[in-house]
Amino acid sequence: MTESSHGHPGAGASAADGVQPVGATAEQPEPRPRRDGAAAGPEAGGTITLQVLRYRPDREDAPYLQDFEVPWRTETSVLDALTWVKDNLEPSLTFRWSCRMAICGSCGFMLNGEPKLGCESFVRDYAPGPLRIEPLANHAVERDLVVDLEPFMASLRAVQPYVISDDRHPVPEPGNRQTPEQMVAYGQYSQCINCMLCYAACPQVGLATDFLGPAAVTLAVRYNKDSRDHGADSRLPILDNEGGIWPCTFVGACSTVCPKGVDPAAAIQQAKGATAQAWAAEFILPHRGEGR
Amino acid sequence: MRRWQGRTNEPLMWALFGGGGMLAVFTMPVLIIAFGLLVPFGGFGGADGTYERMHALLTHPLVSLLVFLALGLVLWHCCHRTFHALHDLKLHPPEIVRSAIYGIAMLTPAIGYSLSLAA
Amino acid sequence: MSTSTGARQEPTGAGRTGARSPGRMPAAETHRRPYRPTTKRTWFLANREYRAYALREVSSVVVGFFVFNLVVGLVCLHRGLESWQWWVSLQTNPLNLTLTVLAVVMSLVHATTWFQATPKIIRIQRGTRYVADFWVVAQHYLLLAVFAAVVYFWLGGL
Amino acid sequence: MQTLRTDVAIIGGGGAGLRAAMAAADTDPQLQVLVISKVYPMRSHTVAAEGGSAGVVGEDDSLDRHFADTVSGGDWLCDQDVVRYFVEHAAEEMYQLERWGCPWSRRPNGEINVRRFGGMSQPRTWFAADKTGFHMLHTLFQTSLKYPSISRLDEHQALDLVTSNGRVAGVVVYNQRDGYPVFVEAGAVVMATGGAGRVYAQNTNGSIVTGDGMAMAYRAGAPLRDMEFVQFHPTGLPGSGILITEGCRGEGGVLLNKDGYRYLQDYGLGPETPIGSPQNKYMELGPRDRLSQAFWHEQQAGRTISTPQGEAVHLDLRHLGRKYLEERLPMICHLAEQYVGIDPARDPIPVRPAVHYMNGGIETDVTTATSVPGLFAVGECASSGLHGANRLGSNSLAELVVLGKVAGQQAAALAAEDPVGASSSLRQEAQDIAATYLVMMGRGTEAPARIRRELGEALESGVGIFRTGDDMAATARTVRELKERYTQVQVVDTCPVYNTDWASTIELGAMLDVADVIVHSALRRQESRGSHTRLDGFTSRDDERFLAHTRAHFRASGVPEISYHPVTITTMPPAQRAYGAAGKTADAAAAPRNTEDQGAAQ
Ligand SMILES: Cc1cc2nc3c(=O)[nH]c(=O)nc-3n(C[C@H](O)[C@H](O)[C@H](O)COP(=O)(O)OP(=O)(O)OC[C@H]3O[C@@H](n4cnc5c(N)ncnc54)[C@H](O)[C@@H]3O)c2cc1C
Ligand code: SF4
Ligand code: F3S
Ligand code: FES
Repeated sequence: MTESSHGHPGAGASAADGVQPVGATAEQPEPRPRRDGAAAGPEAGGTITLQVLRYRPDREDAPYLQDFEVPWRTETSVLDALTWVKDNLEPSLTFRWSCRMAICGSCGFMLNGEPKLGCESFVRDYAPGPLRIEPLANHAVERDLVVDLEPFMASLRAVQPYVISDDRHPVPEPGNRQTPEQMVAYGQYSQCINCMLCYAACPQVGLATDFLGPAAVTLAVRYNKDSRDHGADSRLPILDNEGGIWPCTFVGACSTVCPKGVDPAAAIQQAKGATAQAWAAEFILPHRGEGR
Repeated sequence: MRRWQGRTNEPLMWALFGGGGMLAVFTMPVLIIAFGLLVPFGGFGGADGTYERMHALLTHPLVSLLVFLALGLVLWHCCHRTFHALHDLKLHPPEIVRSAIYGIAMLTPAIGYSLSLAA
Repeated sequence: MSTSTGARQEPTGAGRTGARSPGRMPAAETHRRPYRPTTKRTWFLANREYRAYALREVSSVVVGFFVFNLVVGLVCLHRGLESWQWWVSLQTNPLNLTLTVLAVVMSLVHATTWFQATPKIIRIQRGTRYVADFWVVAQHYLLLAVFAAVVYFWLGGL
Repeated sequence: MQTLRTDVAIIGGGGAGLRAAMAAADTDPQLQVLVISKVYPMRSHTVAAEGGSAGVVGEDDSLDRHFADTVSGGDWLCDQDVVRYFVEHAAEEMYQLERWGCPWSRRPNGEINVRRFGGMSQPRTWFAADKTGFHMLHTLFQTSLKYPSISRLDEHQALDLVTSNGRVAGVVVYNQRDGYPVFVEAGAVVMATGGAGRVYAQNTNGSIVTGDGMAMAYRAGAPLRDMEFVQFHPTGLPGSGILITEGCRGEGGVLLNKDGYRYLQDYGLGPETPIGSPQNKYMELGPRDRLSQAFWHEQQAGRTISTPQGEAVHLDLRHLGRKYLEERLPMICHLAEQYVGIDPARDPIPVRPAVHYMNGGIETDVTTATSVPGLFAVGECASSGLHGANRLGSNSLAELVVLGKVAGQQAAALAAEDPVGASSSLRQEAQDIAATYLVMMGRGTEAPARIRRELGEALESGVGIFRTGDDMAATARTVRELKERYTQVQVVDTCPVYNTDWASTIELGAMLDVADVIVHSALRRQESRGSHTRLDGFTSRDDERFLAHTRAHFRASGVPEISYHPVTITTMPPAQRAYGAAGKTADAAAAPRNTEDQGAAQ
């Protein structure tokens, strides 16, 4: 597999049946709304070199960077640019995306080494380039920009992310009352879109393979702090665990990169505090929590 | 105390770490400037002057105990971070190293206090 | 494409009677060959934020050394004036002094990073808003100032 | 080929699929329930829904009103038995979500808060700030993890249904992660694959909304119903189509043309309501089809604003103030800032209509059963009869859970009483199906991206907001031609894992089938009703000939077979559909059984 030059990618698969993908002469990317109104800057544009990490498990033993020359305009997002490459230059380039409005959490990539949502990052901010696009750090790479999410899905399930009620707190019919004040207690932590940027940012995720990780812990805290939930005791053994919250050393990068302002770093430190309190409570009342 | 697979004593370690940190940030900058710079360079008069004032208060066994405990707590905080820093360096130290590091935090004030009592 | 292998898999779950752990179905065969990048030992130099973190952690070590120094000083204090004078003069030793200056800087790093971080743990809710971080941090600085004043007046003999 | 056996297979992990899964598991905990989704469930497009979900609560509202709003909103093409069932169970399902932890927005005393929505005569839209779909989906997904009997096949793309003697017996799926096909044998299959908005060039939908399930059911013999009714949302961002929720107008946002004039008053939606006091069913709170049509007229008259991405009008939220905007519409503020560089507290947002929702879909009855035994359908891929010719905002999310629950229960009941046994002939059939798709890898000459682009443009021009026979016929020809080219479609990629080149080409196949049905259904409907509006002589509703559902049957070769069947009308006979001042009089005349509370209607 030769590394292809600008505008001449994809020597591999397509060569087999003699068909080359459309070259760099192909259409401009789909237009997007430009910055407009008061915040409008000058209409910009040009071309940029994307250096995209390629890894196909059936072909390569190790990843490499492939260059693509891509036209852009003010409103071209990084996701648009990748889609343009897929449609016009290299159909085998693989990445996840769906909503293109920063809510489904599919399109996390490392952009010049920083975890970002592709649909919410704009090429204009990386011009004149080159822009390096790699799969999220601290994840196994399945193919190109697609990473393995199964470990996260396991963590997600492990933290019991659902309302747990108990005999002493029957669920009222038809529903609970919850004041806006009570909602604030967990509201921020319920905004997570599972985009995994925080996992890519957190060095401890890379160092401790069994760390639950920022988003999963945050979800546990989200339910623990919900006035309708009574499951904190049940979640304690998952959090207060070698691979639970303790690998976190409060680096704080998770919160810096979070595109939704969730602040997982805060959630984890609060979980540590709550866990220490639970520990102390059990120390004083050794039978607390048993038999439930 | 409930037990479960994977449970650690980390809540205690962390609580002490947090307590020590809290104490450290309010006191250490002041203590370092005061005892590392001002006292030696005569900011509060000669060494005998400071000796007078400090000796009067700090040699009381109870006060002395509290002070050593406080210093121990701060040291705990520092050792806790040192231990985790080893982990950050991808050195995954064996139990013995861990015991040694936290041991420093416990033994230093203990030895200090016994020596003081002996003095 | 060698996707469909001849080997016919027996059903994993047996429907109504079959008990199987929930979650994702087990993979029977796979073409996966994930590439697993590893974290470099020097990861903490990679960006500003990591470097700041590393500095914060190192600052504790330096502060720890000074605590050690203080313990020695305290013992000397107990042992009498002469010992104390020895310890005080030890502080002016160039090596010790260098360490002290470093400790001053590091203790400030240590304190300020801690102050920045505490509002994350201590969240004071008032109605539907949180008390601004500023107030929590300000409170911390106030406490630091109070302690400084106490020590100053005590050592100054006032 | 790997074969998995399950009792209930649910294709789709969006709101509808997850609700169905939980209902099936609740109905009979002994049953194995399997949720198959081509993306991780929390990526499903339900996540993008912003505004809210309808359910009658409180003294001032009544089920009859919700019923009447829905039926008139759907221009009387709704099956009224379904509407009745729906309105009676909507609030109950909203409360169910509440008990599962959905963070519904509240009043200061802790009770549920509701907002106004277009076409609804009362505030009855439950909302979770402006991320209602996000919170509903995550609540459903997270709660589903509680059930030991629910398993999932994430990132598994369903290819086709497998039938045995006319009964659905399973589905062939492709495991993207591991890279091989799987035959899922099931006692009952629930289709919950969502809409097909991606067939149009400008749409509010995510990349996965490609009508796969509609096409699969259609090919398996289930008719697609009322597919000509494609809803345009009046307020998408020009270019990207990203949705600016109707909730903005519910909160008091106004639409202005280039002269700063609230043009809706010229289109039967007036009189102008004072800024800051929106009124249900007036002006900006009229139904979506009317608002989109008004835009079209303004554009024809040259009164729209030119932006580099095409014509637009202004959605003005400035009078709401920054604090209120940040509390009620935080995501909108963020989207506007990110994607058009607008601060809604300071500048109006440029918006234009974009395809949003498929009112039609796989035909089902009130039990969500399709006409193919063993197959159920629910959610946007289905045509339950609820939405008629035009869906009201916030009825769709509610439908997902109300009918999702029904689908789960029905499928569980069927799977329990009539389990289909495995047979080797079925497995062979499954293997053959898989093979027809797998051979596509590494073959062909026609670039799929180009076909996709041309398809989107063809639909925009032929079956857009306004339609004429000529344009529709031209689009029908284009679609045919694209289908022809698709037989030579090129898939460059041959890698077995995460082959998105191949997967999206299969989706394109589904889009072509769905588009074909849309155009042919539209061509035959010689009237204007709801979101199907013609300019060529058929400009009004024709209840004589077309108070009927369009039904499209698959034919292996040639165009879809179109037929009609009657609409179920129970208590609310067809009347004139009117909004604004005219609506007030019309409502009083038309509404069923609820005369006692008409006085407070507006
Ligand atoms: C931007 C936007 C805003 C909206 N706002 C509102 C609102 O405020 N109120 C309201 O009532 N409605 C709203 N709607 C409409 C409503 O959100 C959708 O109709 C509804 O969410 C559809 O849900 P669903 O479960 O049917 O499908 P989806 O959520 O789209 O889920 C489809 C599922 O099927 C799976 N799938 C599809 N094809 C395959 C295949 N081949 N193989 C395997 N799996 C497959 C997908 O992976 C996915 O899990 C909005 C829609 C949009 C686009
Ligand atoms: S916490 Fe933030 S960064 Fe992490 S997964 Fe959730 S939304 Fe993404
Ligand atoms: S970056 Fe990692 S170490 Fe903790 S604070 Fe965030 S999880
Ligand atoms: S595509 Fe959904 S978050 Fe970017």
